[in-house]
Amino acid sequence: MNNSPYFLKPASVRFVMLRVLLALTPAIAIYVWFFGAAILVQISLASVTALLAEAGMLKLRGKPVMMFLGDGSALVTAWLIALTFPPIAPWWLTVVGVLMAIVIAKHLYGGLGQNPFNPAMVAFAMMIVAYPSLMSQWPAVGFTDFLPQWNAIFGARQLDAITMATPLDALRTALHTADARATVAGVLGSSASFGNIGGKGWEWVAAGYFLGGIYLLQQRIITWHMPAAFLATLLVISGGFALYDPTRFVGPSFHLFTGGAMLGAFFIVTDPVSGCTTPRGKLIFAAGIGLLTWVIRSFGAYPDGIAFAVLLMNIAAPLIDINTQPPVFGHKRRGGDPQ
Amino acid sequence: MIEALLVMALGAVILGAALGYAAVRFRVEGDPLVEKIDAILPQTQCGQCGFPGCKPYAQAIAKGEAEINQCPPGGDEGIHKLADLLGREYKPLSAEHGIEKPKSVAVIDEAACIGCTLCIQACPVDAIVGAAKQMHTVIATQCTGCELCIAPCPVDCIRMEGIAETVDSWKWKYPVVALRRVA
Amino acid sequence: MIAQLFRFKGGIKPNSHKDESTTQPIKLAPLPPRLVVPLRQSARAMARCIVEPGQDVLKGQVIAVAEGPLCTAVHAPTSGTVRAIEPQPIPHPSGLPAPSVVIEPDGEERWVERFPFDIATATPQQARDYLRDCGIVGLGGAGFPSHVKLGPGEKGIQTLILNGAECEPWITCDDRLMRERAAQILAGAAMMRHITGARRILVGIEDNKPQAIEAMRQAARELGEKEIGVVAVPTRYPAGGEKQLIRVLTGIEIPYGKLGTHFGVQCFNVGSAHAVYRAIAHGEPLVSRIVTLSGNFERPGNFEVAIGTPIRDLLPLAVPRADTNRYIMGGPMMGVGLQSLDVPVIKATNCVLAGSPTLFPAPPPEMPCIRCGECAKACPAELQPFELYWYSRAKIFGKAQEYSLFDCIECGCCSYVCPSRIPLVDYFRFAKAEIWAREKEKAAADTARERYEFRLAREEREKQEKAAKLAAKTAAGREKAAAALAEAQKPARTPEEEAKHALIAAALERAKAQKEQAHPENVSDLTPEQQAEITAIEARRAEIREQAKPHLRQDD
Amino acid sequence: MTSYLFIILGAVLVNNVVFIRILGLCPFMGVSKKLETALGMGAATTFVLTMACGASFVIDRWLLIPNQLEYLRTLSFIVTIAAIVQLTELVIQKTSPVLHQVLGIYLPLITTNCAVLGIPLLNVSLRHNFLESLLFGFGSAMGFTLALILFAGIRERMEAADVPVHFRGTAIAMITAGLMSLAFMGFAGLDKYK
Repeated sequence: MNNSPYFLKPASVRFVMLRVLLALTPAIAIYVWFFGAAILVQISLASVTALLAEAGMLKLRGKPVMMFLGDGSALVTAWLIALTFPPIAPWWLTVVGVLMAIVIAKHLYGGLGQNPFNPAMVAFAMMIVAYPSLMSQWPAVGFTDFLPQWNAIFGARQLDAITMATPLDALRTALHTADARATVAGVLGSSASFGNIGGKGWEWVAAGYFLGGIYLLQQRIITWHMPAAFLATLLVISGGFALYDPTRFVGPSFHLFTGGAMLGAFFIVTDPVSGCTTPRGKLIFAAGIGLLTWVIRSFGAYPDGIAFAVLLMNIAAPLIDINTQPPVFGHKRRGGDPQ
Repeated sequence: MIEALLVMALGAVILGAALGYAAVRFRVEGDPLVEKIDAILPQTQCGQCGFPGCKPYAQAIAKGEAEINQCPPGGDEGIHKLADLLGREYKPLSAEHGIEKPKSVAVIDEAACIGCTLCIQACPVDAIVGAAKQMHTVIATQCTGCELCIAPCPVDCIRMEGIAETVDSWKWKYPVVALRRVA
Repeated sequence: MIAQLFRFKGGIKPNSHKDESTTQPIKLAPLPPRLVVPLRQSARAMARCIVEPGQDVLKGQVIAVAEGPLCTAVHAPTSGTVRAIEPQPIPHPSGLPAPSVVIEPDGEERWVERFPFDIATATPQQARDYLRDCGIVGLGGAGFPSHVKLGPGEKGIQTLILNGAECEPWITCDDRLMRERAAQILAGAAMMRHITGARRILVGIEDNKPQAIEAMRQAARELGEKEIGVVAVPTRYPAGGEKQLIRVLTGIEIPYGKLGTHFGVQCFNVGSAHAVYRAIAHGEPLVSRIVTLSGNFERPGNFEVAIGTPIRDLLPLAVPRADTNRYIMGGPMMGVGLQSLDVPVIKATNCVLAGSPTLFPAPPPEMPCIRCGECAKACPAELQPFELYWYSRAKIFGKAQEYSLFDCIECGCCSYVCPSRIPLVDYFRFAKAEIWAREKEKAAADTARERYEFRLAREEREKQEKAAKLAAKTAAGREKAAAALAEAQKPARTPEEEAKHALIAAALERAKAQKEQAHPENVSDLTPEQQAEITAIEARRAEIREQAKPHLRQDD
Repeated sequence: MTSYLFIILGAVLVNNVVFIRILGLCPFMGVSKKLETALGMGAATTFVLTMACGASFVIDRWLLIPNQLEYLRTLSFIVTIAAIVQLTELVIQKTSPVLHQVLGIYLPLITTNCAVLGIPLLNVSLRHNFLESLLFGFGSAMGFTLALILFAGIRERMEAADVPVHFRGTAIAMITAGLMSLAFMGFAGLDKYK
C-alpha cells in the first residue's frame, strides 16, 4: 500500500545516464579520428573496472547489485575518466584511477548521490599528483597507428615516437620555464601541436563535446546555468588578460577549445551530485570553476586546472548552496504584503 | 643564565598580572548551560538517572559529574541532542539506568484505591488528585509516566497503560524503503 | 474584466482524464441500509454528540454540536433511527476508527422544519454562527470550516475567490456542479460576499472545462453583476491549490502560517458556495455532496451522495471493472488510499477513484537521489525538495525545517517527476508528523517542568511554614513554662493556642490514619472464613510484635 | 605591497596551514561538525594566532635576540601563547557562553594547536618583519578558518549521507580531509609565479 501521489511520470536515473553516454559519442568518434583507437581501449578498460568495482562495493555494502549496477552511473564515471586520462596511459593507471573514483570517492560516501566530490575528477587529481609524467604523455595528433598505442597501454613503452605534450602543457612549459622572452604568439607558432584556434585535433574533439552538450540541454538533462557560467567566465577572464598582455596570456579561443574545457562545461561541471543545486548557486559554482581553471592553467604547476578547480568548488558547494537558497513561495517580498 | 631566568620571570610576572586582571574583569555569574540541558531533558522527573529530578541531572551534566546517557525517557534521541549541545561523543543509553519504553500514563484502579495519598505525595508533577480516604485519580494529560507512584501504593492499584493511538495522535511512518524489499 | 493573470512557479501537466466522468449529469445516489456519520467532519475538531442510540432523527436534524472555534455541527443525512454511537473506520490515512453516529434510514426522508435565513438583517457574526450550525465546511478536500474563513481578519476581505479549478486528474464533481447549478453557486457566492463585505468575486476555472466556464459566465450575465468575473486559468496542476489559485488570480502569495484574510482575499470551493446557498436560501444544512466516481469504473460519473454513505454501497452505481485492486478517496495526487470499503463518504470526499495495476502501477523501487533538481523545478511552493528529502530521510528534522519543510503543501508534484522514484511526499509527511509530535512532547515537558518546579516551591514553602510553626510552638512552650513559674495557676490556653492544639491533634489523627492505611486493607467483600483467617493472622502478628518489643524500639 | 598580498594569498591557499602544512589537525577534526562552531573556532584561532605572531615577534626581536637567548624561543613562545589563550578563554566565557561550552576542550587546546606555535616559529625562520609576521599569522589563521568552514559545510551535509557503517564519523572525515587536501594541491606553484 503506497500513499499519494499514485501515478508517476515515466523517468529514471538509467534514462538520464544513458542519455549522458549517448551525448559523449560524437566527441569519442572525433577523438578516434584524430588520435587513434586507443581511447576505445581505455573506455572499455575503465568501464569493465568500474562495473566490477561497483558490483563489489554494492555487494560489500549489502545493496541489491543488479538494480544499482543498471543505473549507469558507474559507466558515466568510467567514460569521463577514460576521456580525461591520456589515451596511451598504461592500463594500470586507468584501472587504479577508476578504483579510486568508484571505491573511495563514491562508495565510501554512500554511493550514488551522496559523494561530495566528483569521482572522475578525484581520480584525475590523484593520478596527476602521483604520476605527473605518465599523465602528461599524450599521443601526437594524426599518429593513429593502433599497435604502438596498444603496446603503450599494455606492454613495452616505446613512447617517444608517438607522444607529445598537450597544447596546454606545451604552452605552460614554454612560458614558465623557457627564457623570459617567450611570448604566446611565438610559442603557438613554433609547435605542430597547435591548431587554428586551440590544440590541433583537440579543437574538433571540443566541438564534439559541445554538440553533445547541446543535446543534453535539449533533452533537459542539464540546465544552461552551469555551462554558460563556466564558459562565460573562462571567456571573459582569459579575454581580458589576453587584451591586457597578449604576450603572456593566451586568448579565450585557446582556453575554450583546448584541454578539458568543453568536456568540463557540459559533462563534469554539470554533475548534480557534487555541485550546487540552487539556480544562483549553480552560476557561482560554475563561474568559480571557470576562474580557478584559468588561474591554475595560467599560474599553477599542473597543466590543466579543471580537475582541481572542480574539486575546490565541490568543497565550497555546500556553503554556496546554503547561502543561495531561493526564496520560498510567499516569502519573497518583505512580510509578503499585498500590493 | 641569570638573564634567562630574569627574562622568564619577567614574562611570568607580566602575563600573570594580565591574566589575573582578566579573571576579575570577565567573571561569569550563573550557568546558562543548565537551562539548555534542562530544556532537552524530557521532564518526566522520574529519577531514573540517579538524580532527584531533571534539573539536578542537568546541573550534574553541566558540571561534568554525570554522563549524558542516563536518561531512559529521553531515549536515544535525547542523548544525541545532548551530545550535539555539549560537543561530547554519543553513547548508547546506559543499561543500569533503565531502558527506553513507549510512553505511558499511570491509571488508578479506582475500585481498589483506599485513599492513602501516598501516590499523591510521590507524584513529582502533582498529576494525581484526591484526598485522604477519598478515591484518587490520575490527570492523564499531566502524567509524565515516571512510575514513581507505583511503588508507594500499598494496595498495588496503580498500573501503567500505554497510550492508544487515535486519529489525532497518529503519525505518518517512515517510508518503507523499497530497496529492502528487492534485496 | 481581469486583464492580467499571474503565474505560479512549478507545477506539472499530467493526463487529466476528465472526459470519462463528465458526460453524464449528476445522479442521485440511493440511500444505503446504514449510514455512518463521523463526528469529525472538519479538519481538526470533533463535534459533541447530542443524540443517543435508539433515538429517532429527522433529515437535517443536528446530531452533534460544534465545540471550539474550528468545529462545525453535524446533521442527520436522512430520517431514521440512531443505532449506535461508536468508533467506526473513517477515511484517514491511518485507517483508524473514530467516533461516529450510525443511523439506520427509514427511507422516508422526512426533513426537520427548514427556515430560510434572512441574511439581509443578520449581522455577519450571526450569519457565520448560522453557517457553523449548518455544518458548512470547505468541500474542496481539506474540510476547513467555512465560517472561520468568512471571518473578517484584520483588514477585511476585498476579493472573494471561487475555486472551480479542480486541477487533480479524474475529479469532475465541481465541473458538473458548475455546469448544472451555476446560478446557485453564484447566489451562494453573493451571500458570502455579503457576509464578508468583499468588493468583487473572481471565479477561477481551469481552461480545460469550457462548458463550466460558459455556464458560469452565463449565470453571471443573468445575475447582471459587474463585480463577478469568471476567469479561465491555465491548466496546470496544482492550479486549484488555494494559494496557487490566489496567486494566479490576484498575484498575492500567501506564505505558510498566514491566511488569505491577512491579505484581504479569501478562497472558497464552488461546492462550498453551493452549500452556503442551500443553507441560507432553503435552510438546508450540509447533508449531501457531489462525489465523482471515476478511474477504473465501467460507468464513471457524478453522484449526489448522502454524507455517511459507506463507499461499498456507492461502488455499484459506477460498476468497478474486474481488475480493480484499490480505491482512493480524492484524486490521484493527494488522495487517501482506502484500507476498508466500510469507510463512509464525509464532507470532504470529492471523488472515489478506482485503481488497477495498469492504471496505478506499484511504485518502482526507490533509487538514491541524484540531486538532479527536477523536483525543485516542479515544486509550486518553490522549495528544494531534494534537500528536504536529504535531511528528512536521515531524520535531521531541524535542518529540514530550515529548508522550510512546513511550506510544503504535499501536492505530490515532486514525487511525480522524480527520476529516482523516491516517495518524496511520504518523507515530508513523516518529517512533519515527527516534528509536530516533538513539539507536543516539548509542550508537555514544559508543563511538567512548571508543575514540578511549582511543587518544589510549595514543598519548600510548607517546610518553612512548618519550621515557623515549630519555632512558634517552642517559643510559646517556653513562655508558658515561664508563665507557669511566675503565676502558679492561670487559665491554661488562649484561643490561639487552642486552635494550634486542635491543628496538631488533627495532624496526629491524620498521621495515625495514614499509618493504618499503610497496611494492606483490601479486605472488603471477604467471606467470613477469610475474615477469620485474617483476624487470626493479625493476632499472631500482634503477639510476635509483643515478643519482639524488648529488641525493637519501634515496629515501623 | 604585492609581496604582502602574496604572503596572505600563500598562507591562505597555496600553503594552507591545514591542507598543505598539515598543522592544527586536532581542532580541525574536532570542531568542524557544525558551521557555527567552526566559525567560532576560526575566529578564536584567528585572534590568538595573530596576537601570538605579534607577541612572539616582539619577544624574539627585543628580548631573546639581544640577550642571545634564542635557545629559549620555543619555551617562551609556548608560555606567551598559553597566556593569550587563557585570556581569550576568559573573554569568550563572558561574552559567549554557548561558544565557550561548544569549544569546550578545544579552546584550551588552541594552546597546543601546533599551528599556533608553528606559524610564529615559521615567521622566525622565514625572517619576516613585524608586519609580515602579523600578516603571515593572520593569513594562516584565515586559511585555517577557511578550511574549517569548508569542512564543516561538507560534514553537515555528509551527516545525512549513507556512509558505510565502518567509515562513519572520524574515518570518513579523515578521507574527506585528504581529498580536500588533494584539491588544494591544485594551487601549487601559484606563489612561485614570477
